[in-house]
Amino acid sequence: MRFAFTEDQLAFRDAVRDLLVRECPPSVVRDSWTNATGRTTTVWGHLAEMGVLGALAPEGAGGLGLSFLDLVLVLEEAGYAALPEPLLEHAAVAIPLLPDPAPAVSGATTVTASFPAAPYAPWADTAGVVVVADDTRVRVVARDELDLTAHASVDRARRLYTVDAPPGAGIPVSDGAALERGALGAAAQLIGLTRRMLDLTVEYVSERRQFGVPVGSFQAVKHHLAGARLALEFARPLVYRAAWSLTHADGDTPVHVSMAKATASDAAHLTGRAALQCHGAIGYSYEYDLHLFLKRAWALEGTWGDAPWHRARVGRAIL
Amino acid sequence: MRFAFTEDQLAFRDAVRDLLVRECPPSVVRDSWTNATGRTTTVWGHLAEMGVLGALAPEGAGGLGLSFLDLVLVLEEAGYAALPEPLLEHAAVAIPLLPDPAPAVSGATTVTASFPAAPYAPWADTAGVVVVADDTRVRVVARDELDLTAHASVDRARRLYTVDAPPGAGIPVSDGAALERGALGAAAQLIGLTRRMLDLTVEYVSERRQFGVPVGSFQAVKHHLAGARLALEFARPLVYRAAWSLTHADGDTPVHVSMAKATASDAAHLTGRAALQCHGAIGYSYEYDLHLFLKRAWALEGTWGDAPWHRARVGRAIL
Amino acid sequence: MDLTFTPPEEAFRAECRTWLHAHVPRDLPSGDTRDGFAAHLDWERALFDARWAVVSWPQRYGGRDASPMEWLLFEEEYYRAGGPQRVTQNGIFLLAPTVFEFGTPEQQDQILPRMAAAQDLWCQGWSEPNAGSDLAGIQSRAARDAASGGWRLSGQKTWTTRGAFCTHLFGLFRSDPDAERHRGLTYFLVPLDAPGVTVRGFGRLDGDEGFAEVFLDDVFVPDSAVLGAVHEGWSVAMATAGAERGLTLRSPGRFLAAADRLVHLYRARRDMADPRVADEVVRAWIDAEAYRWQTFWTVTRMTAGESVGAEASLTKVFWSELDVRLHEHALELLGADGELTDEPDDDDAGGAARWMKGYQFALSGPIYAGTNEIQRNVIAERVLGLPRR
Amino acid sequence: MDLTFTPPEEAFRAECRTWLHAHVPRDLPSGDTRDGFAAHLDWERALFDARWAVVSWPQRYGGRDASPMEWLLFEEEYYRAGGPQRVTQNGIFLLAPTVFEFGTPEQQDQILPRMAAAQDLWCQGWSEPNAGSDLAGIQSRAARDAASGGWRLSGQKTWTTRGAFCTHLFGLFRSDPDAERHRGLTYFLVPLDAPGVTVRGFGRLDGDEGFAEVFLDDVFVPDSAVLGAVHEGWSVAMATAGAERGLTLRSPGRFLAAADRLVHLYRARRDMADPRVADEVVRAWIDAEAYRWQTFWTVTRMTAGESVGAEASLTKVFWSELDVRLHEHALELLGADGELTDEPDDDDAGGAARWMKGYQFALSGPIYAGTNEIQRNVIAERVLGLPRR
Repeated sequence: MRFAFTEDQLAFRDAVRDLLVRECPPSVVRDSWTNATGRTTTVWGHLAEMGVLGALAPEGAGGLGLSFLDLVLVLEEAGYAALPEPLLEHAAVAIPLLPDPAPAVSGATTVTASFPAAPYAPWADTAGVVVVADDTRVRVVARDELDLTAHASVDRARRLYTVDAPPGAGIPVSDGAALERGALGAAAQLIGLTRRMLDLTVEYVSERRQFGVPVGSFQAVKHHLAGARLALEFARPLVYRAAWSLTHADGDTPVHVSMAKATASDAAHLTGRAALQCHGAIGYSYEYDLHLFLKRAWALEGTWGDAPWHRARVGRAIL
Repeated sequence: MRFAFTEDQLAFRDAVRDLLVRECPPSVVRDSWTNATGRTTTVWGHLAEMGVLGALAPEGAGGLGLSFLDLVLVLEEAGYAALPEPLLEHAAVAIPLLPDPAPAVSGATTVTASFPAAPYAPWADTAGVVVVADDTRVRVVARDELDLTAHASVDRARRLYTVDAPPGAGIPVSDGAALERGALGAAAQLIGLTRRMLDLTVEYVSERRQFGVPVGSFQAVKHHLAGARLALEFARPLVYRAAWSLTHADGDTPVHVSMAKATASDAAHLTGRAALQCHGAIGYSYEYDLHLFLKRAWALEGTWGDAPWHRARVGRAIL
Repeated sequence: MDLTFTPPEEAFRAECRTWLHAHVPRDLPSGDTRDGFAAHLDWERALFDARWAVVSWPQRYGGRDASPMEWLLFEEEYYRAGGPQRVTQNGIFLLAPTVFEFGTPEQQDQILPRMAAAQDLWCQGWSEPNAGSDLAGIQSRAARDAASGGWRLSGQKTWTTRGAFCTHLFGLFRSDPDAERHRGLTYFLVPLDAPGVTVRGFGRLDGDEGFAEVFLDDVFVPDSAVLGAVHEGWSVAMATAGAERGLTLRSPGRFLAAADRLVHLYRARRDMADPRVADEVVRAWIDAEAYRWQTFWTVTRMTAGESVGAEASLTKVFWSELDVRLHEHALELLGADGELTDEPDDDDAGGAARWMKGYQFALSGPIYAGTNEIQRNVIAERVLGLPRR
Repeated sequence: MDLTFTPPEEAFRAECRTWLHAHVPRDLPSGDTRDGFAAHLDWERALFDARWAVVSWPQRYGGRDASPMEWLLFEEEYYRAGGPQRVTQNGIFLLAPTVFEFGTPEQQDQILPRMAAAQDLWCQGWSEPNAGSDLAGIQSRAARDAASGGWRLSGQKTWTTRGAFCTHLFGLFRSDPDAERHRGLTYFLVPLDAPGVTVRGFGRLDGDEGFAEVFLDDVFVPDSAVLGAVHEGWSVAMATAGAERGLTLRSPGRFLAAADRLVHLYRARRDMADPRVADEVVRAWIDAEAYRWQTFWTVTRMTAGESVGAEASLTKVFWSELDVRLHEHALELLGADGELTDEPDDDDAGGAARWMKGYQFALSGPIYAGTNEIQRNVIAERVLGLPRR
């Protein structure tokens, strides 16, 4: 029993973290809310060069042949940055399903996904391929074979589409735990978002003064944020544990994934509430950055199965 | 619309409050935990003299011919004092069911009750008559016709018994909303217990000093008790409103009673947790009085239907 | 105790209901946008023309002399009919009670009818960049200009709700530069078209331009712009703050209507809903009922002459946190549809966009008008009597 | 990362499991009563004889030099087998780590073997009537008696767990009368049969005599009774306090076992259970798993040489509040049976009495070893770095 990441895994995370600090500050996220694509101009290419997009693809297909355990910390960092790109759908969900992953590995083609638990395919308009799953089968379908219907998300970077695929369209593929990868990837991003909202709030309440003292010196504020820190502390190991389970395909993967997604969703929700409340009116202002992360968290809490959905799945296994 | 009690109703409450302050201090409650009967030596007789036991009985039977609305504040005071007597079962539940209430009105006979939602008849060993209800019928049965099986309650004043009535025993009576009276009476007592635990705790944290200041000056303690005060504030009107509904038999009585019991149970539970936590180790000591009220609250939260049971009943009406 | 409504009360309710069902507009845009605000003004003026804008006010100001109980019935019917948020509420519910209590007859005659008619549109100038929760930290200044018979106002107000669309501002300014904290403040009434006033609207959480910064640069106002006594602005304002926390701003009607909409959403989605959610929906519905009956309880006491003081903090915490829970449970029921700000395809329940919009609005409740943390301090110290620090 | 157990770890687990399943006593009475305590001592001595009493200690003191990971496996198996609370835990888990760190070789040889064998039974003398949450408020005094080569202790300790049944007390006394708060305290080891010591047991919440007051009236102890440096008792004690909050006192095994019992209770009562409860049962079960994996995460870091400081406060808050919820949900499932301290008639699930007893015990968790309010302050100030007041 050794519950820790390897030096290589941490180095891979640090490289992506450095990239996102440089290329995806809040100003870039904010720009994606109003630009044409809802995406960044530079990050996708860098992620392709670093091998992140194809991390799960076999080396023979130009990928890194890595496991979800290698990718989970990267997804967490993408959450921390509120990266406005379909990294989860492309790198975590789709790549292992693609008959020919090469164009996706290189980033030439963007792949997104629509699953019953996550029906709105984000950024489908700028994707070349969509993984379309219903209750009976999973298909890989070229976007130009699909009818897309646009939907607006509270997170305006997320350009959502319902996809209508003709019966014969696309290539059927075997599921291969795609739902588990999607749910766990969302959980990892929620952990990153939780960390970010906590960091923003700790910084703010340490500086903001009211009644002649820092707001963060009030016990009520301390306890709000201590509660958020507690939720983070005990959600995070479940996410990493589920990533190990997914990587080694031990029998309990769905239970571990559901424990992770349910707990990460609750941690993000509680932290978002605490962050907004401790910021007061400043955090409630559109010009302040908190809401960029808050709304991404709201979106991910409800997709790939929300907390009650996943607890019900655990319940079916243990009760 | 006039949502207030009459002068007479308040005077009746005040008379009982004065009696209980004088005759049922915590020392008397504590004595009932270890004495032979689990009851007081003096209070029952005074309640009979004041007409409380027979409040709901017609004047022709020696009662006061009052309504539940006249009794609800008295039950609240009994809760405030943690009165160790079957006042709820006798005066609120049983009296309106008795073919001949006179012996119960005079206090010569004590009546208790066993219902599916409150199966353990308290103080049945010192009762002369037990109202025994199952899912199909309600019977008034003399205790000597019953097999009693003793059970121990965490509230050691409550001498609990399951009752086994021979098929032919007792006099069948029509239910008349007995369950509603029992549940609402328990809710009223829980309101009183909530007030008592809050009063005890406010007094304690205002005096107890740690770190050179009163414990009650810490914001965390203030917010625990503010939460309890909030729960009390919004539970209490539902209890009074349900008492009016029960008195005037408007159609929605079960919904109003269930709203009252669910909310009062939650208020008492939250207040008990806050009270114990704010007291610290002193409140956790058997020699301190808090637990006398805390354990009565635990018992009443779970009997006559706990909060989920009553919310489910409301749900069947509104969902 | 009599929990039935009197024949006059029932008649009043029936009159409200009939008119509202016939006239309440459907699907008004958000009142926190310029276009939406204009659309809301048409509705506000329709209310005024039918004398429903300010039912509890005296007839001479456009009201009906309605009792507090009748006002509650109006509110229940207003929201049951689907009436929109009142964009005039900060004037009607926050400033007007103060004008009735502290205003001169001239001020009352000048301000109240135009407010009721939505001719003058009032926004609140409390908060400043360094005076949010800590209202006493106000730094905006009022300098006496004896020669001109008035005052010169300078400073910055912010988080002013709908300030970019309003015509007037009421707020506190430090009139005694040597006084500190709660002392030496004066309550001023300021036309936003006065020379030296600059208003910049900015976005609330949902992106609508519902906030504004108001910059005042040596703005002259006459002595008649002072409400109440000079330097006594704090005590004057506290009456408003009490009204803001108390029942006048948040009558139960809105939450009863939201609870009913939540129940409808549950029915439409029950097949998909986790069983747990049913318990939470019922709990929220019960809490809305509890708020309703606690309000009738309070209004009965007020009608009997009792005054509501710090208890207003209980009300503010309860409604604001209930409002958040009502919307959280709706979003749980909506699941993956919850993030939408438009409607799902082949929607069965509808209102996805409305719930998310409402959620963002509800999240302001625990923050404004004194954060709930401060309200809980008030409950502990002034209702329970716990020692101050 | 490798979340499988190594063959040695699996072998260790198997050895624990085999022995424990064969030897764990059934239905021991409460260890907080005099008779129950005696019965528990038999069990403690059986554990010692088989070298399971202190597996993580060196062999020479009766341990097995078990790694922290092996210790966790022992704990899981101990509670899975239904092992009772350790009445020796305050010595083994709170005093012993301090003796290992600060004790002289002589003290270690004298104290540890007799502690492991349950010959000396140690209770904790921290709290005093005026020093509860505020441990630095200690008033008990230690006066130097140079002539006799020792110290004279006077004062009162209280809320001393199982003090009426123990043979020795460890605690802090004010050795420098001029020093205040955390300074000038010394950590003493006191035999309770020393002249001048009076012990009065009193009841905990459940009525069992699990608390004691310890009165010291000019009690002489030799210099060898000082643990660590004179006047340095606070820093010595904090090591113990850390251990108390940290994982040594509350390994996940107990909560995993309780969560499994809760699941069994749910299965037995599911027909009567409100659907909502299923979600709460699952949530609590998940939280027990979260605590388990957070512990493995922490132990891996400790094994790699990292030290756990203020993070121990996260652990203490989490396990203590999880323990309360586990029992609250069980009592919800028990409904009207919940108040029983014996078993219902024709009981299907059993354990009603055990759950209520356990609930009362669980309620002490958020209070002792530093209230959870204080722990949350520590999390905010020392983990998150928020400003102190």
